[in-house]
Amino acid sequence: MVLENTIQKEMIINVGPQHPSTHGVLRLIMTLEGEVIKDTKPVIGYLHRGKEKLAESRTYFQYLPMVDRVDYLSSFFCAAAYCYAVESIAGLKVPKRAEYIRLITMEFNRISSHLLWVASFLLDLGATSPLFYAFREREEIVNLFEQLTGQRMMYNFYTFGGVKQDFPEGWLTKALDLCKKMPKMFDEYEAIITKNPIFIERTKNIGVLTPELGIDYGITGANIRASGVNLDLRKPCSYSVYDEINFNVHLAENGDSYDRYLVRIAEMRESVKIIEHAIKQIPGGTPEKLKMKKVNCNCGNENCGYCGFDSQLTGKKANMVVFKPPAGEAISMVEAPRGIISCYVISDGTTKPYRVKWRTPSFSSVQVLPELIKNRNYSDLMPIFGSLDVVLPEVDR
Amino acid sequence: MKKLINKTFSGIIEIARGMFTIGKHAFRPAITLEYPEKKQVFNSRIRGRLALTTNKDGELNCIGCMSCTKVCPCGDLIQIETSKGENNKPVINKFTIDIGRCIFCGNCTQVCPKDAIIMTEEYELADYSRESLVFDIDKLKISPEKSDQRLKQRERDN
Amino acid sequence: MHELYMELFNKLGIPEIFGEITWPIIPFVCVAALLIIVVLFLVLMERKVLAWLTIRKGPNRVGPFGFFQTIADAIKLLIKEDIMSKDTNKILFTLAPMIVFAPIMVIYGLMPFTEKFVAINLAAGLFLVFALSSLTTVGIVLAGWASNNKYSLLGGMRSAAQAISYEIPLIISVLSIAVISETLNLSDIVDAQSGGISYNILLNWNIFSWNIWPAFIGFIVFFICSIAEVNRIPFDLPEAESELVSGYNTEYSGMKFALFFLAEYSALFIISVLMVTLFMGGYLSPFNGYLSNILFQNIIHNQIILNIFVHFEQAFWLLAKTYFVILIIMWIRATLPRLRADQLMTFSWKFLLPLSLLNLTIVAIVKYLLNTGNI
Amino acid sequence: MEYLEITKEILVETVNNLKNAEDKQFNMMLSVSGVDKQDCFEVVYHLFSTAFKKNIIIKVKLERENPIVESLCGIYSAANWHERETYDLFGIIFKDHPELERILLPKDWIGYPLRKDYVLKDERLSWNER
Repeated sequence: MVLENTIQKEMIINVGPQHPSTHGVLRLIMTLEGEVIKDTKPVIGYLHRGKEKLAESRTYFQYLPMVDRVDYLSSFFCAAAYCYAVESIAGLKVPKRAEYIRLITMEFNRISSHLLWVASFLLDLGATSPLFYAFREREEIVNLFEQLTGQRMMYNFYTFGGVKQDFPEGWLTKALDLCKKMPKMFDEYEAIITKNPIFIERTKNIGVLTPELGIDYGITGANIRASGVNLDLRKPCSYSVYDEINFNVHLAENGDSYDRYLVRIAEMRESVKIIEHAIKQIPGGTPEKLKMKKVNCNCGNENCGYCGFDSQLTGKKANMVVFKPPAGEAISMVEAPRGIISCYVISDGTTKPYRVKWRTPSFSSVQVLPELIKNRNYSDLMPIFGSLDVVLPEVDR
Repeated sequence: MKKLINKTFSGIIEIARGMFTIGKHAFRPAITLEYPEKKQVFNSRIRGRLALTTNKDGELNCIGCMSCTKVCPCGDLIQIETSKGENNKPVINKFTIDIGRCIFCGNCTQVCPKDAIIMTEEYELADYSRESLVFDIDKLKISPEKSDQRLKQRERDN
Repeated sequence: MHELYMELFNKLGIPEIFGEITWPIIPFVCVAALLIIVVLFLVLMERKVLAWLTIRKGPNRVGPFGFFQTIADAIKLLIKEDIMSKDTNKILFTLAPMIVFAPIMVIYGLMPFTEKFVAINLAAGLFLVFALSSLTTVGIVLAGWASNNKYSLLGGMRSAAQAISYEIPLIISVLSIAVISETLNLSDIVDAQSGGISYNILLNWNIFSWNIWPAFIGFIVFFICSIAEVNRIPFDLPEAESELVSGYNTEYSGMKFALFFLAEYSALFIISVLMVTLFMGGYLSPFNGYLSNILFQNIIHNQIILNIFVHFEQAFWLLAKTYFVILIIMWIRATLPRLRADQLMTFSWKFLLPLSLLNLTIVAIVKYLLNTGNI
Repeated sequence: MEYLEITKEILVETVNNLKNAEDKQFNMMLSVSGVDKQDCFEVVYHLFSTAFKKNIIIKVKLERENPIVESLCGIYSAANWHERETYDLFGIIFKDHPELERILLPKDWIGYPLRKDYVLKDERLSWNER
C-alpha cells in the first residue's frame, strides 16, 4: 500500500511541437498512465502569422495573394471564401463561365487535398507506399494547376468578380484524361488499404465522433459527414453553380476513423464525376472554341453563349489600385476539404478592409481532439488525429 | 471459431491482394525527376523571377507610374525613383526588387499598363546573402528580343 | 586447414605457439567480415527494393547504381560527433548498443553457412541461438532506460513486452522442428532434410523433404514471429516512427547508433538464415544432389576441386533462399501499416500461441505414426 | 447581410432559445469574432442550423472601457476556443469561461493586437529580442 502511493503513476509527455506526426507544429501536453492517455491539452499558435491583422494594413487586392496561405493545401477554397465575401459587399456579379472555372479548380483542389490526407494518414499508421502513389497523382493535378495559374501551390488565381485567366489551350482535354485515370488509381489505393485487416483493426471503432459531439464542437466537412450528419454546403447549394450539377453527398454511420477514410475516398470519386459533368456543360465550351466564336459573333446580345456576360471571365473589371467596395459587411461560407471555411469581411468604404475574420474548420477539429483520445491507448493518437485531417497553418492563421 | 477462421483467411487474401498491388508497381517506370541534371519543363504561364522588359532601343518600358508598388502585398519590396528627363519623359533612376521577399503572386505584372514588368521562368534563385538578392536594373533588365518573345507568349495565352 | 596454417608459421620462422593462439580468432574475424559485408549489402538492398516498390529510383549517386551509398553512410556515422545528453546514465548508455550487438555476432558463428563453414558446431546449437537472441532485448530496454527520454523509455518497454510474447510461439514452433529431426544440432537439422520422400525420380528431390511441408503452420508462425523479433513493420512498435519519434534509439548518434543499425540488419539476416536452415533445407540444393556434382562430374576429376565447387554452391543456395525470404519481408514492410501494442499482444497470445501448439500436435502425431510405421 | 443585434444582458437567453426552439435549431456555433468599432466593441456570433441549413448572425455591443460579456461555453462547447481567441486578440472578457487565457499568442504578449489603437512598433512588443 505504502509503495503504491510513492510510485508516480502518471507521466507527462510532450508531443510536439516537432514530432513526426503532428502535421506541422502542434504541441500536445499529454498525461499518460502507462500507455493510456488520461488528459490532453493542445497548445496551438506556433504558426500564427497574424493574417487578420495583416488585412487591416493592406488593400483588398494586396491581401488577395495572402489568403492562399491560410490553408496551403486548399488555397482555392480560401481565395473563394474571401472573393465571395468581397463580391457580396461590392455587389459584383460573377459570370457563369468564371463560376464554372472556379468550380472545376476547386474540385481538383479537393481531390489533391484528400490525396495528401490519404498519404499522410497511412504514413502515420506506418504504411509508406501509399504516400508515394498518392503524391504521383497529386503531382498531375498540381501540374494542371501550374499550367492554368502559373504556380504549383499559391495560385492567386481568383479575383473579385471572376477569375484572372481562361484555361490554356488543351487544358480541358488533359483534365478529362486525368479524370478518366483517377478512379483506377483510387481502386488501387483501395486494394492496398480498404480491406487490409491491420488497417481495419487500427481504425474501426477508434475515435468515434458522435453526431451530438460533432455538432456541439462545430465540426464540419467530411468529419461530420462520417458521423451521419448531412451537412454539405454544396447541396443544397449556397454558393457557386453546384445546383446545376448532379452529385451525391456521401455519408457514413459510425463516425470512427475508418468511416472518415471511406467518406473521403468516396468524395474524391464524386469530385471526379463533378469535374467531368462541369467540363461538359461549361458555358462557351473549350477555350479554343470560345476564342473562335467570339471573333465571329459580334451579336451584342446579353444572353449570347459566346460573347455575352456568361462567357466572360470577370464581370466588371475592378481597378486593382483603387478598388473601393462600399461600406458594409458580409459572411461567406465555402465547403472546403476540411469543412466550412467562412470569411467575415467588414468594409468601411476605404481601399482597405476594416476587419477580416477567418473561421477555419481545423480549429474545431483540434479542439475536439482531447475528447476523442481520452482513455485510449497512446498509439491511437495517430489514427484519430490523422483522420481528422488537420492542417496547422489553418488552425493558427 | 468459424468466424475466426473466416477472418483469418479473408485477412490473408486481402494482405496478399495488397502485396500484389504493391508488387505491380515494381515494374512501372520511376516517377523520380533527378533534379540538377533533368529539369521540369514549365509552360509559359509560370510565375518565376521578375524582370523588366525593354523596347527595341534597349530602353526600359517602365514609365514610373508606381502601380506595381501599390498592389505589391509585401510592402516596400519594389522601390522606384524617377525624375523628369527631356520632353517630360520619365527617367527611371532606381528600380530595385528584393527577390528574397517576393512571393511571386504576379499582382505587379497584372497591374502594369505597359507590360514593363513581367515574370520569367527562372526559379533557381538561391544565394549566399540577402543583400545579393536585392536586384537592381542591370540584373532585372532582359534583352529586347527576349522581352518581345515573352510578351508575344503572354498575348497568345490570354 | 589447420595444418596449412601451422605450416605458414613454420616457414616464416615464428614460434608455433602464436599460431595455436591465433587459430581460434580466425573464425571470428571471418564472421565479423561476413557480418559487415552482409549488412552493407542489405541496407542497400532494402533501400533499392523499397524504391522499386514505391516507383522511385533509390540511391544512385555514390558509385554505379549507388553501390557505395551504404559505405558512405557508414563513414558518415563513424566520423559523426557522439552526443550524450547530460542526464543520461553514461555507463548503461554506452553499454546498451554493445549488449544489443554482441549476441547477434555470436549467433553468426553458430550458423551452418555451408557444410564446413560453421565457426562453432554445437550439439545444442538451436538452443543457444534462441538463448542468445533474446538477450538483445535486454540491451534495447537498457538503451530506453539509460537515455532518460520518455519516448525512449516507452520504446524500451514496448520492446520488452513484445519480446516476451513473441518468443513463446517462436520457440514452440521451432520445437516441432526438433521433433521432426530428432536433434538440436543445426547441421544435423539441415542434413535431416535431404533425400526426398521416395526413391522415384523427381520425388527424390530435397525440396520435398524440407521441414516446411510437415510443419507448414509452424513456418507461418515462425515467419510472423521472426518479423516481430527483428522489430520490423508491421511489428516495429519499439521504434514506431510516427508515435515514438524513433523509440529506443532516439538519443543515440554516431557510432553508437551505427551499432544499433548494424544489429538491426544483421538480426534480419540471421533470422532469415535461421528460417531457411530450419524450414527450407538450409544449404541443401532443392534438387537431388548438387548441380556442380552433376555438371562437372565428367570434366573435373579432382575430388578436392569438386568439393570446393560444392561448397560454393551450398553457400549460393543458402544465400538465394535467405535473400528470397528477406525480399518478402521487405515487401511486407512496403505494404502493411503498424499494429497497436495491445493488438500485438492479443495477436500473439490468442492466435499465434494456439496455432503453434496445434502445429506441434500435428507434427508429433505425424512423427509417431511414421515411426511406428502406420503410414 | 441580415443580423440580430441584441444587448449583452439577454444574450444567453436568446441563444438558448435559438438553439432549443423546434423551428429554429441553431445547434452549431461556427465562429465568434470581435470587431473594434472605434467607440465600442462588437462580438459577432455566427450560428448554424444543421437541420434547416440556415445561418444567423448575432451582434452584441460592449462598451470600450470594460468589455465583459457572458460566456456561451455552457451552450456550445465550440465556444470555448473561439472565445479564447477573441479574448487573445481583442481583450474581451468572457464571464464564467473555464480557462480564459491566450491561445494563439504567447502567454507573455503585451496588448491586444486586433484593437485599432494597438501600436505596431511599440518597444515593449519586440518580443523576439526578449
